[in-house]
Amino acid sequence: MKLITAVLPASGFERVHEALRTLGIPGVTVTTVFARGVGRVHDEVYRGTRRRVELQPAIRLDLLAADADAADVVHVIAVAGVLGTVWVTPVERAVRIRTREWGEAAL
Amino acid sequence: MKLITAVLPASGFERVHEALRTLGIPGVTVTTVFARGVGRVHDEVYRGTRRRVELQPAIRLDLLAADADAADVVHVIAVAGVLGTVWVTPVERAVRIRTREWGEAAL
Amino acid sequence: MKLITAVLPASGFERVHEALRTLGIPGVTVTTVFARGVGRVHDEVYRGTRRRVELQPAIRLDLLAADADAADVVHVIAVAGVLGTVWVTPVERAVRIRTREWGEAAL
Amino acid sequence: MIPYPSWLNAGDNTWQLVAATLVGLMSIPGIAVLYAGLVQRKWAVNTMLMAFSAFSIVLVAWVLYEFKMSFGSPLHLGPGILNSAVGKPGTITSAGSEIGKAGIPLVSGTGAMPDFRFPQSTLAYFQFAFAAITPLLFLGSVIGRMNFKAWLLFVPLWSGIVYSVNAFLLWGGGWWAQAGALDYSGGYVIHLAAGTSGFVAAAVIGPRLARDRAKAVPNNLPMVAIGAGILWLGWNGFNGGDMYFGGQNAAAAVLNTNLATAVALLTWLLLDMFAGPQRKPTFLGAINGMIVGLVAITPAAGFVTGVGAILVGLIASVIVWLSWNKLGKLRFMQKVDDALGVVHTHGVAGLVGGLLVGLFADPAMAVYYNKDGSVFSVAGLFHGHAKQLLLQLGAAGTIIVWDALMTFVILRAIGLFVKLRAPDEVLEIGDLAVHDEEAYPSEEGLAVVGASEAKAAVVAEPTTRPVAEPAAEP
Amino acid sequence: MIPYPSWLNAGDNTWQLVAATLVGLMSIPGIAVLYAGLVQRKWAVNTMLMAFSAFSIVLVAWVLYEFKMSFGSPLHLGPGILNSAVGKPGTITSAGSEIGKAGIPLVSGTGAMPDFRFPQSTLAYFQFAFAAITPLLFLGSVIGRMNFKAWLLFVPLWSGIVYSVNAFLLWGGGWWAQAGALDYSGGYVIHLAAGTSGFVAAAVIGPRLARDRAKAVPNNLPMVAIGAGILWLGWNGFNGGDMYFGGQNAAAAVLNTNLATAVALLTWLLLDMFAGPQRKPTFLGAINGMIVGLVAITPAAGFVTGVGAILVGLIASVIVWLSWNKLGKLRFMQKVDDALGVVHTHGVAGLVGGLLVGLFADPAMAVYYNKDGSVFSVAGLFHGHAKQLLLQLGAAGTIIVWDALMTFVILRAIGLFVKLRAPDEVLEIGDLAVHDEEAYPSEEGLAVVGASEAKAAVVAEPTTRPVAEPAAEP
Amino acid sequence: MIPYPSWLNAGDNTWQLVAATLVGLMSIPGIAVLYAGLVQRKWAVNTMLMAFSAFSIVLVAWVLYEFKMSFGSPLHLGPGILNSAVGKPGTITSAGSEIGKAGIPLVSGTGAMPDFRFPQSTLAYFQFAFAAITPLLFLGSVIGRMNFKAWLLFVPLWSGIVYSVNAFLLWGGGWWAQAGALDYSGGYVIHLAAGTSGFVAAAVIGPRLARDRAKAVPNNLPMVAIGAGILWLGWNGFNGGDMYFGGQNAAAAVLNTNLATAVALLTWLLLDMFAGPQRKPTFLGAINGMIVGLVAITPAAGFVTGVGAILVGLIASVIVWLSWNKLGKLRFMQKVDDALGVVHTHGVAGLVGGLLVGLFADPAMAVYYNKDGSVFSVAGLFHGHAKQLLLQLGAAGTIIVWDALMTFVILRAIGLFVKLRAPDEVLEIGDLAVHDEEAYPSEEGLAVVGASEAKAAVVAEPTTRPVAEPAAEP
Ligand SMILES: Nc1ncnc2c1ncn2[C@@H]1O[C@H](COP(=O)(O)OP(=O)(O)O)[C@@H](O)[C@H]1O
Ligand SMILES: Nc1ncnc2c1ncn2[C@@H]1O[C@H](COP(=O)(O)OP(=O)(O)O)[C@@H](O)[C@H]1O
Ligand SMILES: Nc1ncnc2c1ncn2[C@@H]1O[C@H](COP(=O)(O)OP(=O)(O)O)[C@@H](O)[C@H]1O
Repeated sequence: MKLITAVLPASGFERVHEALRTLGIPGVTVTTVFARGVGRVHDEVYRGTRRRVELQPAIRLDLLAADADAADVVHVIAVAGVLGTVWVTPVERAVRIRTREWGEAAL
Repeated sequence: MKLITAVLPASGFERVHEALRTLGIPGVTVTTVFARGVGRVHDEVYRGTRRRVELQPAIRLDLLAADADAADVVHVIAVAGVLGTVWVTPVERAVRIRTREWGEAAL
Repeated sequence: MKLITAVLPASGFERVHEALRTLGIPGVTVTTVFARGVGRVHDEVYRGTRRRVELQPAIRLDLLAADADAADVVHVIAVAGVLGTVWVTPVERAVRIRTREWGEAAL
Repeated sequence: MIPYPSWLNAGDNTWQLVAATLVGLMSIPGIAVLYAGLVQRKWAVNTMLMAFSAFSIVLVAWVLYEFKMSFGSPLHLGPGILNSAVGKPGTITSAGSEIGKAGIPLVSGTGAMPDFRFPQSTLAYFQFAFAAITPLLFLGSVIGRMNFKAWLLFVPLWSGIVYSVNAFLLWGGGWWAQAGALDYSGGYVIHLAAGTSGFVAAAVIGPRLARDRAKAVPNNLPMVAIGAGILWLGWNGFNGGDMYFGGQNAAAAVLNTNLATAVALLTWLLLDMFAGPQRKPTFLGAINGMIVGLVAITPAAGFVTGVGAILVGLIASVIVWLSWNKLGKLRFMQKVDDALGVVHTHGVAGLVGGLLVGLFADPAMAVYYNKDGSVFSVAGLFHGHAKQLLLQLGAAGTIIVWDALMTFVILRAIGLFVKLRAPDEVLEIGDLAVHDEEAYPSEEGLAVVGASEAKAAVVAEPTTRPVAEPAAEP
Repeated sequence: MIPYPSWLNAGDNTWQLVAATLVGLMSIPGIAVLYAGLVQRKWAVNTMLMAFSAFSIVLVAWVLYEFKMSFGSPLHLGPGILNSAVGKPGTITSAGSEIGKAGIPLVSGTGAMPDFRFPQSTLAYFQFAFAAITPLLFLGSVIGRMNFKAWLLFVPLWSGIVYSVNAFLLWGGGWWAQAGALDYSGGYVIHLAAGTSGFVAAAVIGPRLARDRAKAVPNNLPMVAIGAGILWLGWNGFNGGDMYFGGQNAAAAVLNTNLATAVALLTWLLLDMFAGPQRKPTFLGAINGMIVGLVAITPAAGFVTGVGAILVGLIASVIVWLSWNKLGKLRFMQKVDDALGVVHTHGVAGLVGGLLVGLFADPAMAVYYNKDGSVFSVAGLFHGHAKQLLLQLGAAGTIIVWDALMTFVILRAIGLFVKLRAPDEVLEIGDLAVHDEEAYPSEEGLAVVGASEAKAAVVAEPTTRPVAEPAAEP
Repeated sequence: MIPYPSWLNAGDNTWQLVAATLVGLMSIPGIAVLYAGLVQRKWAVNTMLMAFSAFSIVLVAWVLYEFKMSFGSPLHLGPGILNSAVGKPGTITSAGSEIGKAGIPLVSGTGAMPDFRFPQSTLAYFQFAFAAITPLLFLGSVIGRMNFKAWLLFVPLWSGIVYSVNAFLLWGGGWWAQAGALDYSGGYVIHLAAGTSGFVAAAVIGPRLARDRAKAVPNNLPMVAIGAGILWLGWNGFNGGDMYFGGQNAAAAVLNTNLATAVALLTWLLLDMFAGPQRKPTFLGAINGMIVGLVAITPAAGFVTGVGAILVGLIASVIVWLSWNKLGKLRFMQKVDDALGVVHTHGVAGLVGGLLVGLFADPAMAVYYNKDGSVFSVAGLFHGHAKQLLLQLGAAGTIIVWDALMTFVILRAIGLFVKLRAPDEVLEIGDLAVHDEEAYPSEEGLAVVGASEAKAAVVAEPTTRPVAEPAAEP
């Protein structure tokens, strides 16, 4: 089983999320994060004092996938997205608490 | 060493957190995330315009555990929780910055 | 490739971030989390009712590094930081969406 | 051509309308956002909607039957207090009752006060503002679990049955007014009433969810500051308007009100700093002190001197601080979930203020003047009129018993038809379950889904790629 | 020494200044924060700055040319309506026009009303507050895409060309006033005008980004409550001030305004609960109802009795609820992106209110009195004066046509020099792109970087280690 | 029976009380939330509590000794200015001093102005509102590090020693008033004083933490808008009340105030757009401009014509914009951490406004009238009275020197007993350390722990499982 994590610009996130739904991925955990390169670097100026804001709000997406599906999911995200990064880490086991299902059945 | 990640409904989180404390787990990192299936799917209606909110606020819990303890921790979480998902990923090394302790001593 | 995750007190974060920039690490994902031990345990008292707040706001930092660099990055974080924890997990593959670069080229 | 009849004085009419507007602002947005900031985030919308709708309901009830019940001709229901406990219901929606000269049958023309110098619509609107704020105050006792429909029924019933009797007895020339009990502008009629009814209602309706009680932190203190500031300054109209003229007593009432409030705020602040459990000054403590001062001076505002006002502020703040921090922690009091502590800051404070009138009322504080130059004023125990304290006690007892009893009866009666509490699964969620709205909506939740019709547009939106592209340049 | 001349009455002057201040508060902060809370978070700053700057621009235009165009001597442009459609432009910045007695050439001294009892600066400031709120109202139609510079140009042009004609025709003694059309305090001049112009402007400028329209949820409902509360009570000045005296009709107008508003709020609430798609009471629905009540009673406030006010509130709320929930969902209406629905809550409500004056105006509601004791008042269809309804229709038609046309022309003209819309990449980002500011700035973003000069200091700050250290003790 | 004595005019009394209430609202909630929105999130509660407590402290000081020091009989301390620099301290809490006719010994009955038409409590309350807002203004200079206890001591001392002298010299009939220096409603007494004292206090107390200065972004711009809107419209009372009557000059002062403010806001906006570093209109810039306009017109409001008001707004806005953006960036100015820049928007703006009175004061602007029909008014350099400019300079110098010196002395004296700064580890944390409260409390932190007594209940709560269950159905 794999954990696929993607950091995406907020504005491009809908497309990716939609694509994943089409693929039939039900569970996904979404976190709002700050990242670089996902938006225009800009300044904020309050009362004449300028401050550079290099990290922009972004969306982090974590989802578990069976080993066999992982490559597909990454591909889908990479195609649907415009900017951002995706990475894959190995998962040793997963449990869906409600049903107490283990392993890939828990997805 | 393992990283155990759980995504739980906000309302069930206290029970899990309490159970972990009883187990003597000191360190835990808590993130507020959005997840599906952890709350009732509902609509928000502002000024007559209805919008479906499928992802509800949830709590993500990350904690490091020694290889030997990982199964217990997962079990505790699964028993104390009602809904949500838990998964386990391998960790290669960990450092507690204050003491510069490495490995399982850092937990 | 490795994923290096650090949980740091908000006030010490600038130093670590600055150190990483000096090291030339461009991409980093920052999440605001709640953690224990990263700040003073304090009480909040509203209208005479006291409540203990044991988890303080903290900063979580995720960054991908090539296998060869991982140890250095961890070292830099541990030296620049004052409190907090760092851990390293293996990553199987990474993609930079814009360029479709795979693997370490994506960093 | 002249703009208005000769009995009308534009200065007095203006003062009264301004005072009424200030009292209105105390409710909307004052109390609405004060309470919205104090409740849990998940109940802010519910709280505000209850406030806005109660304000509206009371006005409709007021013009249709309640004003006449509070300030009209007495309904003779029996001997003694029953002979003049409430007025005959009736409407005030005709042209005549809007532009004719104001009058209260049992008060005007009896020599108890000078003739009004403004029209009936001014009197009706001014008094409406008081009637409206009362349910909003005790809303603080029942938020976080009361069924919204039950609220919509409770307000007109409570206002018609309970408030109108309070007002008639003390202000409409009813039994207690005839006996000589005093309430300058509502320490009893409004605040003691709100504290009592709120506490009983909280008991009848039952507590919030245990989880909510444990986690009930406020959500927005600057919002509380806005409400508190409007309350304080709005109280210039609340107490300043009850002389019914823009005269010297109105000005003294305003100054005294501010003085008692300042003293009470500072007293609470210092108690928190030097006697409180955490020995720290707190903003919400100061606001509690402020409210206590405002409430306690209300029955006394124009009857006492500046010294009296300082003492009222000091004494009330100490007593309510103890009531809040000691009495309120007792097991007995904890059983009743008076969510925002209205029983302390309004009930106890109003009662203390009302009794202190019986001590401090100073005959040198002229309310009106007789033609011969002598003054109309009142005296308390410290100025040789011990009976006043008894009168104040008696009136307080009447209000407490009547309000507690009828609040209980009305709620039980409503409970026969409508659930008083929202179901637990609704309480778990709060605003979103009751109103499909939340206080601080986030687009993040939606970014994640989007409205179904809109989704296609968004996903296919052609601007996404080109717009995002330049961001990647550096 | 005397403080003021004998033609001046301090009571009336005070009422008028207070009324003006209340109307001013409705704009700033009222509308500014009502709208700031209702728009998407990313547009809150832009919305507020547009409100504050329009308020300022209108005042400058007002004293330099617009007051005279609205209330000065007529400019004879031709026959019929052209003979008295607008006044001659001129300034009112001299000492004489500030402290001299107020006057409207075509109205004062013609026997249409009593002499003013306050100075010209009072009249000018009072009427300014109305002129200023009008662009702020239709700002709700165009937020989220209008180019800020275009707004700065649009406001003085629209106010000078459109608003002054509206005001002159109905209030400055112009053609429709002479014919007998009625608008107590701006149902047509202000609200119908705002609804019409806002809708046309929204059409000309084009819709917001599709993504924004889909995700446009409000960001702060307590902020909306503050704005709404100030609007409601501020309306006491809005409608109470238009008798120009602190008299009986002012008081009746205040009571009627509140009554219609309460009824309209409750009507919308009940419609939402029992006929709405989700069958739930909503806070923003209640606020919509409130605004509809306020707007609909505006043209009628002092002309109708309490019964009339209740009917106006009821009828207007039902009609606008239908307009909002049914008409507004039609494909045709969806094409024009009237962001906050100003065309419904102000346009339709103002029109309905104006027409209902033609039905309910009651001659028993004295506005002024003649020396012989007879009253000056007006009558509608239900009181035997059918023609009034026609007059109301005619005036409405004039306003709609003129305002729609000129709004279109002015915007097209501005569009020749300045882009009416901000570019799409700016719209994607919102406040941060337009103003380098956001509504709720977060230090997290900055913690992450820090200002360049400051960074060195921060990173090197010697306190960091020792201060953080004790935190690790437990 | 009559409501009030014949020397009292309800219109004038109402105007004065309303003006006082408006000024009170400017402090609470106005300044409190304006500053709470502008400071870092971690200091919002501290800022608000400092505002509410200072407001209270000043009132207590005011009635116990300060009013008499500002407006009572002179204390003869020596020759020249010392002969009439401050009044004899005394209380105003007796019945007589509340309901008796108002009077200022050195002014009333000297022919300098007409007799007051309201009671002493009105005068005392009105002037209190000015005394109270002054420390709130310079609070903006010292937030983010001042020890709360030191603040509680500083306010009554500063108010008693510094403010009362300022007020006596210019308004209480003191030396500068006798010499002919003018300050219509506090450009010097309040704003120049606040700017000067704030700057000195910021220097004495020392800067905020370097990390805080670097990251000090505002936290809530809509909150700022609320405060700003209340300030603007509240200023109608601030400047409108200083004629002490509801007359023509009050109305002119109101119009001029708004006019100067509108011009100053637009000037700053345009400077930001066309000369600012980022060439963008900013909301907080506009608010700065607004405050500058309000402050600068304050000393001039009823003395200048509309043209004068426009020029005051324009000139002051340009000068303060330069002061803010150029002077303020100099190393020297950066050393003193005047957190919200009070020295620019109040100090410089008040000074510029005061000097411009010496240029623009127009004798045609009647303040009062003599019985013979001639007017009482004042003239500046451009109207042939060059000496006025010198008087204005002299008075400004006196205020600056006295206020700077005494602020320094008072703080050093307090510093002997109490730390002026909170310790660094407290500053690191902010509100939570000082008050155990934060501005926007989050339940997330608590969800995580819960109160110890409550925890058992929560964990064991039987509803959790069943309630959560249905959520899993789909
Ligand atoms: N494959 C997954 N990857 C990431 N997160 C997941 C995954 N499956 C579940 N989750 C997280 O756990 C939450 C609950 O999971 P779900 O399987 O829907 O539980 P249930 O079936 O009990 O409702 C999801 O909303 C999601 O946040
Ligand atoms: N086992 C763990 N799993 C997940 N997060 C951890 C773990 N141990 C520590 N952390 C994170 O790091 C933070 C600081 O760790 P801690 O070991 O308490 O450091 P210190 O002992 O220096 O205070 C914790 O609050 C937590 O968020
Ligand atoms: N090495 C990394 N570790 C963690 N997150 C990363 C890493 N590289 C990129 N990211 C995340 O993805 C975002 C976009 O990545 P980036 O490589 O800058 O994309 P692009 O070059 O297309 O702008 C970054 O802001 C960061 O949040």
